[in-house]
Amino acid sequence: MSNTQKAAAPARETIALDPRRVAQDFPILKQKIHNGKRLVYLDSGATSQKPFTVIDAMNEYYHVSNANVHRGLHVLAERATEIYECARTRMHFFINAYLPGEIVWTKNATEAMNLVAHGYARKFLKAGDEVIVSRMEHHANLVPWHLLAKDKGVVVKGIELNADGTLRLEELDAFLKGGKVKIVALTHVSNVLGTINPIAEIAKKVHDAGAIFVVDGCQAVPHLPVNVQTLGADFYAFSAHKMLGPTGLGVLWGRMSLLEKMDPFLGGGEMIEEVTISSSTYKEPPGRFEAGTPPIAETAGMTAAVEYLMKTGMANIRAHEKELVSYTLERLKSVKHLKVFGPANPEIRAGVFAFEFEDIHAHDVAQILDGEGVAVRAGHHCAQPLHEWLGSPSTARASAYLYTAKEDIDALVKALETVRKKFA
Amino acid sequence: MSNTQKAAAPARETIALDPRRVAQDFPILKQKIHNGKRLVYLDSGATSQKPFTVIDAMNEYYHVSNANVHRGLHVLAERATEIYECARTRMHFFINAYLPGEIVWTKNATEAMNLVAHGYARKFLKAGDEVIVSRMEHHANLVPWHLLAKDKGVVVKGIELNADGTLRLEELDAFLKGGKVKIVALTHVSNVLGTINPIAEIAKKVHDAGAIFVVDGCQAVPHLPVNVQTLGADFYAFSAHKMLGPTGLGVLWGRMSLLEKMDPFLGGGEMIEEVTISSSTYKEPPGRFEAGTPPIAETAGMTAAVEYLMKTGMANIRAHEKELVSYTLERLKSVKHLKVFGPANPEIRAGVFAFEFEDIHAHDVAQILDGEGVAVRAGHHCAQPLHEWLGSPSTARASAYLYTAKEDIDALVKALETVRKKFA
Amino acid sequence: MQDAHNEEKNLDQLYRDVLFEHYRRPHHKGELAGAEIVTKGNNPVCGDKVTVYGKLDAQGERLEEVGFDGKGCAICIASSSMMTETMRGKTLAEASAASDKFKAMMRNEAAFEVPPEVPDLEALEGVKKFPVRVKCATLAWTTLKNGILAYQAGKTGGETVEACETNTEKE
Amino acid sequence: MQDAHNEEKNLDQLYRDVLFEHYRRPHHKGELAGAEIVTKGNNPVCGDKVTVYGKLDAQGERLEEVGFDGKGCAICIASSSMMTETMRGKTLAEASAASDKFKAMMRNEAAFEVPPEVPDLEALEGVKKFPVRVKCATLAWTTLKNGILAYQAGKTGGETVEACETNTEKE
Ligand SMILES: Cc1ncc(COP(=O)(O)O)c(C=O)c1O
Ligand SMILES: Cc1ncc(COP(=O)(O)O)c(C=O)c1O
Ligand code: FES
Ligand code: FES
Repeated sequence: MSNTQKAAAPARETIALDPRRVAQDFPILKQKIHNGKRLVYLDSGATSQKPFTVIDAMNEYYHVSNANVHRGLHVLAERATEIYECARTRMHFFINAYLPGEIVWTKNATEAMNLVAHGYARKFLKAGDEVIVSRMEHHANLVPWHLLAKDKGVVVKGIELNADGTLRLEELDAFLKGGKVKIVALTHVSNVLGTINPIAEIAKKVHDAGAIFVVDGCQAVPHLPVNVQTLGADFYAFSAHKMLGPTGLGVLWGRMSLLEKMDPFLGGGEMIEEVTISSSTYKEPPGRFEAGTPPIAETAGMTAAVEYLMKTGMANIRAHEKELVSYTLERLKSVKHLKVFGPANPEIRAGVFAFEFEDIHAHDVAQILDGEGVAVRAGHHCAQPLHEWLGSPSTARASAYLYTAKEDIDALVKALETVRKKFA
Repeated sequence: MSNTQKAAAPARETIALDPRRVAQDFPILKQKIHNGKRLVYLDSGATSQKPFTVIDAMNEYYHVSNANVHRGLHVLAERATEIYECARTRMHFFINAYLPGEIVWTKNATEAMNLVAHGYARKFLKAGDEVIVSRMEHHANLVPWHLLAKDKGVVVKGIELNADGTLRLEELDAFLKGGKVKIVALTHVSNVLGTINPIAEIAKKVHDAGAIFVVDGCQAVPHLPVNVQTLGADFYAFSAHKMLGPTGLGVLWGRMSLLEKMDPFLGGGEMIEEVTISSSTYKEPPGRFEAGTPPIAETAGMTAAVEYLMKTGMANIRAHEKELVSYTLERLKSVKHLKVFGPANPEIRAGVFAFEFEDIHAHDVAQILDGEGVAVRAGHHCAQPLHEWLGSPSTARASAYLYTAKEDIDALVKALETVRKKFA
Repeated sequence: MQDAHNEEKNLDQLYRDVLFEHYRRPHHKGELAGAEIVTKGNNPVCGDKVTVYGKLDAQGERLEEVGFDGKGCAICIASSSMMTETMRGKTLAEASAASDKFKAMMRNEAAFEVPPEVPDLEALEGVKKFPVRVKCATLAWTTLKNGILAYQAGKTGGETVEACETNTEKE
Repeated sequence: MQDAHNEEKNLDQLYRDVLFEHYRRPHHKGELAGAEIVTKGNNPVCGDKVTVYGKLDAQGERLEEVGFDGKGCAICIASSSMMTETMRGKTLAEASAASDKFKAMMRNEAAFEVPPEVPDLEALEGVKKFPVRVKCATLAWTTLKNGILAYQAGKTGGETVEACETNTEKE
């Protein structure tokens, strides 16, 4: 079978997504909080809620199939191994990887990024080599490179932003011209500004300069159709918990040719070929990177999450969120003294809205919104360099997903008026 | 409050544990397999089954409380953070750690061991320094040291075994006398031989020699009362999934004074104090070691597991398993041509039984046992150096837990007779 | 259970009128020229920073003036303001003890007692029910204590110490 | 669903009488002196190792004798035995192709066809239903192929190549 034909679920753009119907599939969204208020969950950028099918799949795993994977001959071990490896196959179809073996299961996206920094960069980069990041990165795509810089003398440089919150790509060009860049590591979608970066275009630049392109896909895979073959990056990292899946599971996708060259990160069971008392040899990928008992029940949940997303259609989800971006930006304009960050063009923006009142602290805003039943997050959202640029140590952030309806945005706007009143 | 007073649940040795009643709490054990055969699960050494309360706690987490932890002000974030941090407090009581902050959540025991090797040993050991392991170690307590040896020139040496499968402690004495030993890393209980090592006694030797003592507690915490204060080791690692808890969660306990000196392992969100575009400073333990979104639902399950174990009483569990050791060793004697490994004395043996027929391969044995409904594991059990010593690349292993009854052992013995017949 | 727990606490207990008064018109806010104690404190949860100033009497024993500056949430600013009222006139030892006591009270490790000289402090009791906000309330208090320790260790003048509350539970 | 799936497969399909015959009295077992092809194969799942031997005709094109040695489970030993029967008399190219074909059959990537000259091979079809055991059956076959490749690359004589089946799925 040709790899390029393994498309994700057929795009059903014609069937509009009804978020209130979708929300029926998410038990947590049915609850009342604070004396009977409806829960308006606008914190999906931090973690998504889970549909029944995902929760039930993990339940069923523990009721019927629980065992350790690999090397087991009994019926439960076989079931568990099948669940674990089928989830890998499913995931490879979902992001259109070339091979199932290119999917490495990690504990979260952060471990996935560290795996690249440790297993690849630590091995192949030397003092003076450059790693390019950007002003809008999450700490998960900064700190691993800082650790590397400290240990190996690698130099970390950042691309700054245009006023609208997009990358200054001309700076990337200039860095690449310098000839020392070995790795470019950027986020696909900003978790604060919502900016969708032009990954395919950047991949071309990076490869023309002979460098490796690492993409943080945490805020992209849950919200956009992602096809790693057409995006053209070399590594792509994301977390299950932000895409309807469970906590405790992440993914590193990497080209097999690169994974094969990488050193293991964690040492232990299941990742070795042979061990004597004083030395070891390692398995091929992905086994080499999956030391110890992996998150097995979690992969059962992940499969159910991928099925839910494919059934709904990633194109539908993106269409819904794009519409929500237009609606939300428009509605937030009506709130006095509120500054909303990030691009105004819905084409290059995901459903993430960081905002601030000039004179009211983000934590006070979030606290009062919570009192009204509206859950948003306040803080630096693990993006301190970006907040330095925004000129504010913290912002409040509302973030949407497939179950977010216009009514939820209306509730946000109403609650923001309450904040203004309290602080008047 | 004085730390030494924080005892675990009161030992109720008087109330004998009835494994068949206990088994009622484990839904998976009620199923029939292979055309109506009762499932006889004798693979708890690989992973334990989970009681309803554990499965339900995770279910409830996703139905009611799911959110990302830390930095969240809304009601769900607060619930999730409380669940996550209370699990830490609960765990610190369970193993009698000095402080809740000494409990570092990892993805499994393997990551916990790697964290010590990477964060502590890589920082403080230099070429020529010695790390002492033993012939009976699991790969999780070998490969991290091999990786270190390769990178830093540290020397890994192994303690050999007496014929009965106990440690040759005189070899440890000799190594320590050499004056180069910086770390001793041993398992508390062997996952193949069942040997219970005298940890407190060894801790004294190690400390007298000025070295650090790392203990792999994977097969001990689920089965024995473990009190890290009286054991006296410096680091103690184990996994949730072997002690009624979920997959995807492990624990590193370490003395705060040592944790404070350690470098972070993974870089990312939640573990930093402050990040600029080119550098970062780190949080205090345990936050420093918990980068990214942690396994949150899993800690909800862990709390329920610890509650189940405390309610049952670790001393009762140990008493039950000790009785089972006597019974099983006696019963297995009746099977012709069967060799059973490990100590004969139940006082120093846990409920793990590796065995082999001289002329029948372990995988064939396990396969046929499975056909009879009896789930055992075959292979090297991630202990290749031990199997080299046993003279056999693989063994079959039956392992018991609190739900294992004498009837299960009888079923094993009966099925072993079937194996003999088939291969007659 | 969780809902009952949540019902008990109420935003009005957090955002009391007295608190808003201190937030809108904080006492002793702004740089305090000539202070012997000048210490920065950083709340890692939100990234907010305050600077705390202490001016000593001639003997170097008693805080004659206490001030603060910085940005923070309403709770932080109001609590900083009340801190300056509480600390003024105390000896260094008394001020250290008052900082410890306040922290213990906010963490529910000591009974909540309002000193008669600063009745407004009562307005902070509600913060106890919102664990994530406790650091907001304690920031300035911990920072002053760190400043005093630094001063006693001989680090006088413009020297600053980073006062970081961490998420490590101390028994 | 899972139970139905399990009921379909039956231990008797795995441990067929023919298989036991080959296990108890394997064909061409033991070191083959003077073999040009000598290759070790290692099954990482269980740690079992077999050595495969090939003796060539004068032209160095055809396998005149094929043998094996080593320890393994019943399936591994029986399959190794049948492998020697299958490969004897084949050219190196034919033997390589036969190895590939057997692997594809065992992995359900090709229809299961029994070569008329080795009818016993039919006894291995049942192994397909036990995925963990497939490597047991393919070990000797893959090892021979690796030996042929090494021989063709000029590594004649006692040279050995490690043939490791990995758990990476190849499309
Ligand atoms: C003694 C021992 N150490 C370490 C491990 C590794 O534990 P995990 O796979 O959960 O990381 C195990 C279990 O497989 C074990 O039995
Ligand atoms: C853009 C981005 N990168 C990385 C991460 C880290 O993901 P995790 O915490 O699941 O490792 C997040 C989420 O917090 C994110 O939004
Ligand atoms: S939110 Fe920063 S001090 Fe309160
Ligand atoms: S179990 Fe080792 S080859 Fe079959």
